[in-house]
Amino acid sequence: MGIPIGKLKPKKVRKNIDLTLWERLYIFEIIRGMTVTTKHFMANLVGFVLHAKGKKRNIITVYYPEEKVELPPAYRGRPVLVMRENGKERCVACGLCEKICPASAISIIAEENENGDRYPASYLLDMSRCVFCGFCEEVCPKEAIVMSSEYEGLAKRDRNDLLCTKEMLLRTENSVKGRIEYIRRIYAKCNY
Amino acid sequence: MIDTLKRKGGCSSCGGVDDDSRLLGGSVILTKLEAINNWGRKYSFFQYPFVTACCGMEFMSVCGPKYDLDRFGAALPRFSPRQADLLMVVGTISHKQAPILVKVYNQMAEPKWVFAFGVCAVSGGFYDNYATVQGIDTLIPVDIYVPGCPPRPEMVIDGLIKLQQKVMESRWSDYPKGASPVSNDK
Amino acid sequence: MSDSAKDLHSEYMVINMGPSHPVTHGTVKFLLTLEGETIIDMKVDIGFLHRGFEKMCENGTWEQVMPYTDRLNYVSPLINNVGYALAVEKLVGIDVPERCKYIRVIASELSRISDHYTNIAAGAMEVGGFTAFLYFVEARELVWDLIEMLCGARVTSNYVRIGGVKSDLPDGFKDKTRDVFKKCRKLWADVNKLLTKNRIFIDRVRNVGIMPPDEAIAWGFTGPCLRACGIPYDVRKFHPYLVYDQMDFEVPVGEKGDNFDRYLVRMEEINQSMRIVEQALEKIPSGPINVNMPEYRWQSKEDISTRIESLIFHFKTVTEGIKPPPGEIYSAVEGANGELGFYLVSDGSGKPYKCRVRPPCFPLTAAMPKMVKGGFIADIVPTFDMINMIGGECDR
Amino acid sequence: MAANLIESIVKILFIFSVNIGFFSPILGWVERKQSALMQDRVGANRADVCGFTLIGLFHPIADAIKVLTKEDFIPEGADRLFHTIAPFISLTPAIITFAVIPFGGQYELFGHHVNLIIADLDVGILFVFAFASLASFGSVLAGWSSNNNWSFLGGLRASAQMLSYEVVMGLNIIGVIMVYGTLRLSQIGAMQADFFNWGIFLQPVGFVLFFTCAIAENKRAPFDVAEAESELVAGYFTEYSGMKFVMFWMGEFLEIVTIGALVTTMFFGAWHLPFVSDQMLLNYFRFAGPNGAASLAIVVNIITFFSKVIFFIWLQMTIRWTLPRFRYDQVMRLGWKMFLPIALINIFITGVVILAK
Amino acid sequence: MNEYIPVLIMILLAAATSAGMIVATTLIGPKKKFADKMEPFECGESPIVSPKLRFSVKFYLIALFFVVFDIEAVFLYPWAVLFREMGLFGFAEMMVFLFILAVGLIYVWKRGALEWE
Amino acid sequence: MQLLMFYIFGLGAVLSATLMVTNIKPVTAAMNLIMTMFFLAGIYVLLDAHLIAALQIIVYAGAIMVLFLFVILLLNVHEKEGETARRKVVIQFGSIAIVGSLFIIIAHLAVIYPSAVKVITDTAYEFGTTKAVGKMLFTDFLLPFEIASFLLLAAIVGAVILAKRRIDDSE
Amino acid sequence: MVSLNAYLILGAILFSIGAVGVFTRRNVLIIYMCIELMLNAVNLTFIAFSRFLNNMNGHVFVFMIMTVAAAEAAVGLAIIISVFRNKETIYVDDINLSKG
Amino acid sequence: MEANITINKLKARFAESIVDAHSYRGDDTAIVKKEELLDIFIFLRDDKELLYNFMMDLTVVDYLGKEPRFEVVYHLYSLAYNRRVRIKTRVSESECSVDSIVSIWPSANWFEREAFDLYGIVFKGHPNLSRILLYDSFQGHPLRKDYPIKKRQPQIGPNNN
Ligand code: SF4
Ligand code: SF4
Ligand code: SF4
Repeated sequence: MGIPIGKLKPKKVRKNIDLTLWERLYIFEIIRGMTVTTKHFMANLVGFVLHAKGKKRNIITVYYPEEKVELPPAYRGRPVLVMRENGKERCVACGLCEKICPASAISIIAEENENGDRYPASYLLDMSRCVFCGFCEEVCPKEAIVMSSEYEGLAKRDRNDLLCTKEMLLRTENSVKGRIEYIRRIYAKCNY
Repeated sequence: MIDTLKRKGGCSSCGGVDDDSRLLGGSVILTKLEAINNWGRKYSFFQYPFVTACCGMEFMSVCGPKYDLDRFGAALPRFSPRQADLLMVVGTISHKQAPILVKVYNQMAEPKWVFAFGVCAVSGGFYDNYATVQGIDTLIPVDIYVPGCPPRPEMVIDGLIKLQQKVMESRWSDYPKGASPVSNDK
Repeated sequence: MSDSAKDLHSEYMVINMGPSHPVTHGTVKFLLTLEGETIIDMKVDIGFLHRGFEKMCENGTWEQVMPYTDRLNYVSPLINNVGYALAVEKLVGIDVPERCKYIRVIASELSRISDHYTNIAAGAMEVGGFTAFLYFVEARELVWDLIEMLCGARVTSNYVRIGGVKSDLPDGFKDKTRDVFKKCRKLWADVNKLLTKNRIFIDRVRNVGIMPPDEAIAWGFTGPCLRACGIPYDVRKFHPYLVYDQMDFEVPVGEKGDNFDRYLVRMEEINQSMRIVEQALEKIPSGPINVNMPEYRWQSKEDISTRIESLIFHFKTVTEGIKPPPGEIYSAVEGANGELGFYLVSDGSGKPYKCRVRPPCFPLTAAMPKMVKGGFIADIVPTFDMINMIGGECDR
Repeated sequence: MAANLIESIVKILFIFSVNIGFFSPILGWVERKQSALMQDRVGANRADVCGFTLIGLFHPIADAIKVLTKEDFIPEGADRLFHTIAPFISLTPAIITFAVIPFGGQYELFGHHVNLIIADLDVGILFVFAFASLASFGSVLAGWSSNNNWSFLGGLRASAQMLSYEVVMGLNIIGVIMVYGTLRLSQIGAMQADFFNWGIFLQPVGFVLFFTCAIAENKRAPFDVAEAESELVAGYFTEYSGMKFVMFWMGEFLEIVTIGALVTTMFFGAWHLPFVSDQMLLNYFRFAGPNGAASLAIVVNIITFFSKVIFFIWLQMTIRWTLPRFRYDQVMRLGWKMFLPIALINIFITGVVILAK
Repeated sequence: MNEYIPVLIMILLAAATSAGMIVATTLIGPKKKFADKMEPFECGESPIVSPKLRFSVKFYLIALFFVVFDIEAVFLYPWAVLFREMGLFGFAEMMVFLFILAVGLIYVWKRGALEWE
Repeated sequence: MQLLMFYIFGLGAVLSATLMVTNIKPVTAAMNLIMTMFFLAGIYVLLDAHLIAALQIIVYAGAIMVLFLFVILLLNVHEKEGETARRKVVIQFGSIAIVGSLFIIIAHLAVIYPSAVKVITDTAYEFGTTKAVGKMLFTDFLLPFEIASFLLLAAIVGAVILAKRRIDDSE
Repeated sequence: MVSLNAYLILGAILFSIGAVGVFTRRNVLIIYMCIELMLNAVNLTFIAFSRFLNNMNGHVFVFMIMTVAAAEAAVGLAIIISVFRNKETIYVDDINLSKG
Repeated sequence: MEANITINKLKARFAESIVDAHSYRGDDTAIVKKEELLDIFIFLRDDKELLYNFMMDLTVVDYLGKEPRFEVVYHLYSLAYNRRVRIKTRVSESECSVDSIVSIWPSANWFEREAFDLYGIVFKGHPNLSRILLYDSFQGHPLRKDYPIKKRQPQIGPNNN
C-alpha cells in the first residue's frame, strides 16, 4: 500500500515563476492583467448592449425573479407531502421521517381512521429547522414525503410563519411527479 | 416544542414612536417624502456581512456573478457597522459569537435591518445543543427570515425582495427602532 | 534599554482583529500587539463556530452524522462525506462496489476543485483582487452546477452513504463535465494571468508566512500547506483509498513554504483534480452503487415497497441505526486542506460512541502566530487566506 | 467686468454641475457597472421610478437619499469638531481643484473673449497641488479624531502615503513644466495643438509616473492601503456613517475626475483632437458664421476634453478592479525608492534632451 | 488679481456644498445613542487600548522628507518655467542643487530611514 | 472690493491667529494656524504675489503644518489642565480685546492717512509671477539659492540623526 | 485701494499675537507655532513692501524664509522629539536643558 | 510482521509501561501508562526505525462508568516509513491529568487545549492551558458523557432557553 516517500516524483510548481526583469517592472504585467479584464468587459458590454430579447445572454447572471435557472432533477428543495387522488396525504404516520430527521424538524401525531389505517392527524414541519438533507424522503416507505423543487416563498417576516402544517405541505401527485420518478430511479433495485 | 416555536419572532415592531410625526403622518407631502425615502433605502442596502459558517459559501455565490445581489443595489459590503444598513447574519451563531453579534448590531447606525440567512441564523438549525444560539431573534430583532441550509441564492433574493417590501411599508416613526438597546449582559 | 517601555518607538498598540473582521471570516480572533505596523505578538482565539459537532454525532445514529459532516469543511463537503463513510465502512469492515468508488472519487475531486477555487478566490479578494475573486466564484458556480446535478444540493450535499452513495451519476454528466471544465480552464487561465506573474501579487505573498519543512511537520501541517514546503505528503498517494491508485495524477510541491507556494500548489491541484475527474469518468465501470447489506445500507425503495422483510429491516435500521461492531478505527482521506482523519469508536450500539475528526486546519491555524510574527498587519491577510482556515472544520 | 463675472459664473456652474451633478453620482454607478461587466455580472439595475430602471441609473439617487437619512454618528471619545470637519476638508479641495483646469480653448464669442477655464492662474498646476496637499489633512484628522484603532492606523497610512506621493508627483511634473515652460494649464493645453507635441510623446515616463502617483495620492486601488478593507476594516473612515462617509467617497470620485482632467491636459492634448487645432476647427465651422463657429468649436472642445477624461476615468476604474493591493511598506518603498529617483533622473534627462536640441 | 475672483466663488461654493451636506445629514438622520453603540468599533469587541497613543517616529521622518523635498520641488518650479531661457547655465545651477539634495536622499536611504523595519 | 477682501482676510487671519494662541489643544491650535496661513495666502493674492500665495499653502499649510501635526500626534501629550486653564482666561480676554481693538482702530487710521511710502499701483503684468520670481532667484540670488540646498541637506541630516538616534542606540 | 500701512499693521498685529503666544504659552509646540506665525507676519511685510515698491526682491526673501522655516521646523521638531524622549514633557517649565 | 514493528519495538523497550496492544482493522494501537508517556513519545519520534514525526491527532474518549474513566488518544504518523500508530493512555477522573507533549510536538499545543476545554483533562506542563473552543465563563466540559447536550450556559441575554 502506498508509495514510500522516496519514490514519489512530485511536480515542482515554482520552477519557472522567477520573474524576468520585464515582469518585475510592474507595468507590463499590469497591462496583461488589464487586457484580461478589458476583454471580459468588452465582451460583456457587447453582449449586454446587443442582447436581443429572448436570446440567451452570454453573461452568466440570472435575472432571478424574472428568469429562473433550470434545476437538475436531483435538486432538493423543501420537503412536501404527496397527496392521494382523494385529497388525503399518502403518509401513514409511520414516524420514520420523524425519527431520521437530524434536525427534529418533523413532528407527527398519528391517529387511526375509521378503516383502521394510520394517518397523521397533525404533521408539522418546522421549516426554520429543516436542513434540506433529504433523509425524510429517503427513508419514507410510502413515497409520501418528497423533496420538491420549491424554493420560492420561503422567506418570511416572522419565524412562526415557517412552521408548516400538513395543509401547507400537501402537493398533488402531479406537481411532484418528476421527483417521485427520480427517487424511484435512484433508489431502484439495480443500484444495490 | 410547538410552544417554543410559537414564540414571538423578533421585536421589530416600532419602539420610540414620535407623536409629532404621528400627527403629521396624514399629510400628503409627508407620505410622499416617506415613500421617496423608503424607495431610496430599499434600493441601497449597504450590508454588513456577518458571515460565520457554511452559509457564507452561498453568500459568496449570491454576491457572485451568477446571482449578483448587486442588481438590487445590495452588494456593497461595508465592514464598518456605522455604514451598513443591513446586517446579514450568515451562518451559525454560537454562544461565543453571540455578544459580538449583539455588539455589531448595537453599533450599527439607524436605520438598520437584520436578515437571518440560513436555518442556523433563523433557529439554530439542527445544531440544537450547548454551543449554538437557537435563532438570532433571541438576541436581536430580525426583519426577515430565510430558511434553507444554506438557502439557495434565489431564496436569498426572494428574501431581499420581501425585505424591500417591508421597507416600503415602513414609516418615519419606525426609526429609530427598538425601545432600548439590545442588552449584552454576559 | 532599560527604559525602553517609555521609549517613543515602543508604544504598542493592542488591537482585536476579528472576530467580525473581513479577513477573519467571523470565525477567529487575532489579538495583535503592534508596533506601528509590525506584529510583535499575536494570540489566536478560535471557537466562534464551535457547534458541538461531536456531541451532535454522539446523539444521532451513524447515518444521521452524514449531514453534520457536510458542514465541517463546508467548502468541500463531499470529501468529508467520503471520509466519514470510509471510516464507518472500515469500522464495519465492508467494501463498496467499484462504481461507487469511482463516483466517490469524482465527487471528492469536484469538491476539492471548488474548495481550491474558493480559497484562491478569497485570497485574491482579500489582497484586493476582486475581479479574480469573482472569476473563480464564477468557475465555482459552474462546478457547483455539476455537484448539484449529482447530489441535489449546491453546498451541503449529504450525498455519500455508509456503504454506497445516494444516487448514480445523472445522465449527461460526462458531457456536462466536459463543458464545465472547458469554461473553468478558461477562467483559470484568466486568473493565472491576473495573479501568478503579477508583481504586486507576488510581492504580497512571496516570502510571507514562511514555514520551513521540519517545523511544518512538527506543527502538524498537512495538505497543500505541507506540500508547499516541498514535502509531497498526500494521503491519496501514501495511503491510497478508493481508486486513487489507479488514477494518474501528480502531487505538486513548492519550495519555500511561503504563501506563494501555497497558492501555486493549489492552482496546480485544481488542474490535477480535473485530470482525475476526467480519468474517472472515462474508466468508470457500470454496476451497483450501494452494498446490498440491509443491516448497513437502507434498502432500495422497490424492495421496501414489495418485500415485507425488507420493510421490517428498514424500520429497524432507520429507528435504531446501523450497528457496527465495537471497536475503534482511524481512517484518513486527503481533505482539501490536508489529512482529514476520522477516529471512530463504536460500542456496538446504533450511535457513535465517539466520532472525532482530525481537522486539518486546526494545526494550521495554531501556527498562524509563528508565521506572521515580525511581519506587517497586511501579511496576516494572505497568510490566513492561504492556510484556508475553515471555521466549521477548525471549531467543529 | 460684469461680462467677465457672468462668464465665470456660467463656467463655474457648468463645472459644478458636471462634477457634483454628473460625475460624482454617475461615477458610483460607473464603478459598479463597470466592475460588474468586468466580472461577468450585471450590476445594479433594479431601482425603478415608475417602472423605468434605466440600466440602474437610479441607484446612485437611491444611495443619496438613503445616505442623507442615515444616522449621523460620532463615537464616544472622538473629537467632535475634527470628526465633523474631516470629511469637509477631504471633499472641498477636490471640488476646488477643477477651477484651474481648462476644458477648451480661447474664442471670441459675440465680441467677448471667452476662455474655457474657470481661473487661468499663473500658478496653475501649483494651485492644484496646494489644494491637494490640504486634502491629506482630511484623512489624518479623520483617522485621529475617531478614537478608533483601525481609523488611527488608516489615517496614519493615508497621510504618510499621500505625503510621499505628493513629493514624487511634484517632482515629476517638473519635466512637463520644463517642456512647456509654463505653469499655466491653459497654455500647456494650447501648446499641444500639434499632435506630436502631446505630453505623452515628450514625457512618456512622466506620464506613467504622474498617473500612478495620482492614483496613489487618491488612495485608489492598488494603493488603497489606507482604507484596505481586508486589513483595516474601513481605514480612516471606519467610524463615519451616512453622508459624512459618502463625502470621502465623493472626494475620491471627484479626484478621479480631476486626475483624468489633469492627465488629459498635460499629456493627452487637452481639448484638442489629434491633428486638429482650434483654428482648424473654426475653419471647419466657418459656415455657421463667426459666433456659430466659435460656439460649435467650444462644444467640440468640451466634448473632446470630457471624452478623454472619461477614458481616463475608465482606465482608472479598470486598474482598480484588476489589481491586487500593495502592502503598505511596498507602497512607501515604491514611492521613495523607485519613483523619486526616476523622477529626478527624468528631470535630468529632460534637461539634457532639451538642451541638446 | 481679477482671475482669482472665480476661484473665490468656487471655494465658497465648494465649501457651502460640503458644509451643506454635513449640516443636512446631521439634521435629517435619526439619532439613537447608548453606551454600546458609542463605543468605537473594533470587530465586535471592546477596544483594549485607546488609539491615542504615540506612533512610530517613522511617520515623522516621512513628513520630514516630504517637507524637504517639497521645498526642493518649490525651487524647481520657477526653474523649470525659466529653463529654456536660462540654458546650460541654469541647468548646471540646478544640477548642483539637485546633487546636494540627492546626497541627502542617499544619506537617508543608507541610514535606513526609508525602511519599514 | 479689494478693501473688503482685505478686511475679510485680515480679520480672518487675526481671529484664527488669536484662536491658535489661546487654544489649549495643540491640534486645534495647528488647525487654526493653517487657517491663518490660508488667509495670508489670500492677502498675498491681493498683493499680486501669486507664486508666493501658492507656496504659502503648499509649503506652510501643506508641508510644515503636516510636520507639526505629526509631531503633535506623535508626542500626544495630555494637556496640563490646571496650568492651561489658569492661563486660558487671561490670554483669551487679554489678547483678543487688545489686539482686536488695535487692529480695527489702526487699520482705519491707516486707510485714512496716506502712507509715507510712495505707492505704486500699476505694476507690470509680470509682477509676482513664477517667471519673475524665478528670474530674480536664479540670477541675483544665485548664491542663497545654492546655500538653501545645503541648508536643506543639513536639515535632513540633522533631523534624521536627532530623530533616529534612539533607534540605533537601542539596537 | 488698501494702503501699505494697512498691510504693515496687519503684519504687526500678527507678529504681536505670535509674540504674546511665545511669552504666555508653555507648550513648546505651540510656542513653535507662534514662531511660525511671527515668520509669517514678517513675510507679509516683505510682500507688502515689495508690492508697493515694485521690487520683487521681497518675494525672493520670502522664498528663502520659507526654506529656512521648513528647515527650522524639521530640526526644531526633531529636537523637541528628542527632548521629549528624555524628559517626557513638552512644557518649557519642565524642560531645563542645563540639567541634561 | 512488518506492520507490527512499532508495537514490537515499544514492547521491547518499555515492557512494563505497555498495558495492552492490538491491531484492530490494521490500526496499531498501544495502551501505555501515563507516567512514561513522554519517554515513549520521544522514543517514537527519535528512533531511527520509527521516526514518528507527525503528531496527527490528540483526543480523549470518555468511558463513563468505567475506571479509569478517560482515555487520551494520540495518533502518530511517520512520514519516512509511512506508518501510523495509535497510543492511548488512561486517565482516571479523580486524577485528571497527563503530561503535556508540547515540548515534543508543537502541534500538540492546541490539541491539548481543546482536550482540556471539552473534557477537562489537565495537561501538566502546558504553556497556556486555557479554553480554546468555548468561552472562558463556560462551566463544565461539554463532551463528557454526563454533560447534557442541551444544557445551555447563561452567556447571552435573558431569552435563551
Ligand atoms: S429534509 Fe432533512 S431536515 Fe428537512 S425535514 Fe427532511 S429529514 Fe428533516
Ligand atoms: S416516513 Fe413517510 S409515511 Fe412515514 S411518517 Fe414520514 S412521511 Fe409519513
Ligand atoms: S444554515 Fe446550514 S449551511 Fe447555513 S450555517 Fe447553518 S448549517 Fe451551515
